[in-house]
Amino acid sequence: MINMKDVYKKYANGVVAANGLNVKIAPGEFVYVVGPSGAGKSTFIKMMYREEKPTSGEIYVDGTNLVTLKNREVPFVRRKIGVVFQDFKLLPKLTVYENVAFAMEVIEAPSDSIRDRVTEVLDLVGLKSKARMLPTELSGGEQQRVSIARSIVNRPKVVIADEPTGNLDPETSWGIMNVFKDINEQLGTTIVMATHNKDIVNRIRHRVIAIEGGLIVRDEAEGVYGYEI
Amino acid sequence: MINMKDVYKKYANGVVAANGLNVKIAPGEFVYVVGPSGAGKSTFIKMMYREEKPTSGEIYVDGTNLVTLKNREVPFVRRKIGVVFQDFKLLPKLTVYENVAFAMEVIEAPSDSIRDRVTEVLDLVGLKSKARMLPTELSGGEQQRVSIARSIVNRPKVVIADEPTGNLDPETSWGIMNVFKDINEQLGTTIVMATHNKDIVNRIRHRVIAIEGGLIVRDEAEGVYGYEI
Amino acid sequence: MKFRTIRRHFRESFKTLGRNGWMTFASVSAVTVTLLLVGVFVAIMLNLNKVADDLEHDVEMKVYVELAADEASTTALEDQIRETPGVAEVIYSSRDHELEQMISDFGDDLKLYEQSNPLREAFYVKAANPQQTAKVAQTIDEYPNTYEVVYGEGKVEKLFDFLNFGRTAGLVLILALLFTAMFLISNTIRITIVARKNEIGIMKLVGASNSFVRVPFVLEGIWMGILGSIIPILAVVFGYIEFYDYAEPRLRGEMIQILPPVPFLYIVSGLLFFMGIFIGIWGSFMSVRKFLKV
Amino acid sequence: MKFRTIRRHFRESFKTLGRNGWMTFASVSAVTVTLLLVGVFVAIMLNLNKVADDLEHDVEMKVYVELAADEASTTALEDQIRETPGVAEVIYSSRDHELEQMISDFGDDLKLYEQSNPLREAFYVKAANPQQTAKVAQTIDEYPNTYEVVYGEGKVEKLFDFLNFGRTAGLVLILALLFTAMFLISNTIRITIVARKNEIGIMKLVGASNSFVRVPFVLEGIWMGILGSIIPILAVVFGYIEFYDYAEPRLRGEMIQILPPVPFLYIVSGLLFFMGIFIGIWGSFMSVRKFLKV
Ligand SMILES: Nc1ncnc2c1ncn2[C@@H]1O[C@H](COP(=O)(O)OP(=O)(O)OP(=O)(O)O)[C@@H](O)[C@H]1O
Ligand SMILES: Nc1ncnc2c1ncn2[C@@H]1O[C@H](COP(=O)(O)OP(=O)(O)OP(=O)(O)O)[C@@H](O)[C@H]1O
Ligand SMILES: [Mg+2]
Ligand SMILES: [Mg+2]
Repeated sequence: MINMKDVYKKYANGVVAANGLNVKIAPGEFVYVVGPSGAGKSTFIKMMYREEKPTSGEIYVDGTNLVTLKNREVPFVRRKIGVVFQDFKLLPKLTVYENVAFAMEVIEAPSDSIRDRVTEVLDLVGLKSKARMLPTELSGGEQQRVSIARSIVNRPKVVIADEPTGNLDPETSWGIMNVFKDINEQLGTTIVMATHNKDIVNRIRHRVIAIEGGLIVRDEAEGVYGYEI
Repeated sequence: MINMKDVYKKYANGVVAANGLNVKIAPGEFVYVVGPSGAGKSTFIKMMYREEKPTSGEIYVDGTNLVTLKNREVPFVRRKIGVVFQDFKLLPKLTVYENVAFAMEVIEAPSDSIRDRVTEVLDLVGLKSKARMLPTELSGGEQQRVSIARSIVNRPKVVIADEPTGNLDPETSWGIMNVFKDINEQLGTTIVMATHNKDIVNRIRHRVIAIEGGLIVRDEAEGVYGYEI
Repeated sequence: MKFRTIRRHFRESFKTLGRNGWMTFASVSAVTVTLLLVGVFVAIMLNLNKVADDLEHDVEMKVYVELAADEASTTALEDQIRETPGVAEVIYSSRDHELEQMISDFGDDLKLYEQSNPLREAFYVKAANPQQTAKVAQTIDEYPNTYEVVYGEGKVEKLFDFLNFGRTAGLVLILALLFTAMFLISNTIRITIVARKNEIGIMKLVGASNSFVRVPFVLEGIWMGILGSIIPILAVVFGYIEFYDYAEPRLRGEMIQILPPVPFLYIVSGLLFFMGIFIGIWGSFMSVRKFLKV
Repeated sequence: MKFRTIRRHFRESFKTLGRNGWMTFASVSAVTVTLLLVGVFVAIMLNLNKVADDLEHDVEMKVYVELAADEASTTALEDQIRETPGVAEVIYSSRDHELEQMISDFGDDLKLYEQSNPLREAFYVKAANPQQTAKVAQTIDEYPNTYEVVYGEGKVEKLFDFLNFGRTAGLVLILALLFTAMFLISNTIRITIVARKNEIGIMKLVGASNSFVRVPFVLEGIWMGILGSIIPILAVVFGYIEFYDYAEPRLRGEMIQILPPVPFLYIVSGLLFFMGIFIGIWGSFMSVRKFLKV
């Protein structure tokens, strides 16, 4: 599903955030991406939906070469991928409901299927009662859950989540993990999740990719968080 | 140091985020604020430096009544308090260095003491090498650490931190906790910290205030995170 | 693009207009104020142009008839002048009429000449194109029975120079003003869109195509253009009618006239309306484009 | 406020000007374009006002002297007219001179009157305040040896009406333009500041006082005002000198004159410069104020 070959990424300011990444992620896999702050996890993830372009190397998502992809084609790839952004990226002028619905309007889904599906996912993340609120009226964790709801609303082939539980209490986090588990197991959705949550990684075992200084330093099936204190 | 009496907070949209809070926090105390997502932790914290005004009730910080305080006087109270915001609140056009220095320029500190002190705190949070970067060029965790650096740079009487380790890996989180521990023990700084990090709360024992639905449901000295899964 | 998406874009554009409250107000009021300026100055300039035309058409030549000419040859001369290419108007002035004129200019003392009028008959002739007066005068001068043709040589050329300069200057000013207006409005729209640059980025990251992002912005631009042109149009229409009602009776019988409201006001209103819409579309389109590369 | 803080504010204001790149450019160019418009129209309006004055001062009356008056009483009349309050200029025209005039207006045929000139001596008189012409004419009419005073009654009043209307309209237009300019510029500045509303909020939350937040913004406003007035000032100064060099020789000896560049250009430049700064300060000050309540 996702295939990176020799991917380098040097930002304009000279920081090398990916220093030769080689990764293959099969359809239906569940992958944790771990590593210290500033290791390059988000960069790794951003390259998968072309928020960032690699300086060199090749990236394939569902068979499409993201590096040579024309700008016009980018939206179509992105529609296969649901993204939970580390900074949420909610549209500030739209309500919770509208934010989630937006992802469905983009793919020109019929109105009534939008209504049903949005209500459904908001319920899933426990925000049905806040559907009419604006993002500024939400707590940090609630905003994060809106971002999660939006990422799964279209039942994408891949969900990429950048620290989706960073602002959530453990209980809510487990709830979200169950949502991911369900779509992974029932719909066969590929899930890539950058996280600092040791508990989760150690208790729900999946493949773990550890990144440090832009390099993959560990890649274990059924791995653990590591970095014991 | 901080004293809340019968504090209610109803937001414009009707959400009641504080439903009668009564709390006394002594100078030099270290307090965790825990609770589920949307419980009212951030609201509780925002009222301490008057980002939000309570609908009714009284709030005293270092003897000043925040409710009757004139707008002109607010900055002077805020200068006694260092805040780590849940959403970082960095000035986007200023570099890391300038963001931290800003808090010192506000109190009209002399230039050379600014230079020394800013370098010192950036070192403390491990960002000395990123001093010249803009917030947009930082990873999530790095931005959070800039916010932390800014909150302690003036050696305030109180540090209020809203989920300061939400975007940090465990190792970096422990480093930050050490910084808080040091200023708490050595400078006698009062620390109020909202957190979802069970590990930290359970391993570095301090007073725990648990909030749910805008109410204090538990207030224990040397408490634990609770909410076991 | 599916029909429901088009409907969605319309809905969206109205919603954003409302939710951006302050920004919308700022843009619309920039459009309003600028178009008001354009409307007022276009109205003034078109009328000044009319005044220039009137002044120009006031230029005439005076053809003195030979004293020897009898009635028949005078009529023949009149016909000949009338048929001269480039002549628009010929007015006959008898010797008595000429004398009256002279008396009114130089005093009643001259009344004594009523008995033996020393003056000649004359024709006052206007050229179809006033700037051709000199040429026409030359032609007429050749005719038999023409004693002399005078038309204020020197002065008339200066007047034409002046009017031509004024007209060119007016055109340049109007074009400069239109350009300025376009610039100011699209500048304002652009800033409001820059402020929404992050939103555009988010939309793109969530999978929106360029046109999906752009269409609501362009629609918004259209609404802002329409909203912003209402007040200027009303102000120019009612203001001008008011002005016309005030000025027209006073100018009746004068050589300078102002433009009647119809079709003048239709033209100005149309200009303002389409300018508003055009700049709205153009400003939005160009500004959004910059931020679509996400 | 400590001196180092003042220095810091200056440094900060320059830095932000640079870092806000695009926004700064948008604001400065709005100031530039608007002031350019103001400059050009103020220059035009002041010159049109001058033209109106010139036209007004061209109004004169003609005083016919009694045929019976001998040289001494004519001189006495001239002196009396000169001493009449409100009289600015008196020019004597002999009978011969009058006749020449008549011949040039009504044809050479009148040359036969050179032998027995039927015309009167006359004085051409201008009132100090042209609008008082009628009153002055009445006074002079009473003098012994005055035969008649004519000044184009009716026509002159119409001219004054027209000029007064034009002057009032010009003043209204200039004021409207100034107001529009102020509005457009401060509108633009305001939008750029609204876009930085979050930044202002953050500054306040970190403990900045209102003045600490505001001063750099106001300084920025000043720099933008100054930057934005440079091009308009240069354009108006050089453009007007160019125009003056073109037009002045052509108008030499005419009744209509344009304003000499000095002190006119100092006034217009000063106006543009201070307008730029004033709006810069005012726009920033008012816009920031709105967001300080955090
Ligand atoms: N837009 C950018 N421009 C320049 N440098 C950047 C940019 N984004 C990230 N970086 C740098 O690249 C490095 C890796 O950043 P990245 O966001 O990938 O880290 P991360 O592993 O996600 O960290 P965290 O856990 O803190 O979110 C960091 O050192 C950061 O400073
Ligand atoms: N500005 C606001 N306007 C309206 N409602 C708000 C606002 N801020 C917060 N709320 C509501 O108040 C409740 C408490 O929010 P608060 O941010 O205090 O929660 P929290 O405990 O910090 O949650 P989290 O752990 O997710 O950050 C939430 O339900 C939220 O929807
Ligand atoms: Mg990251
Ligand atoms: Mg919170």
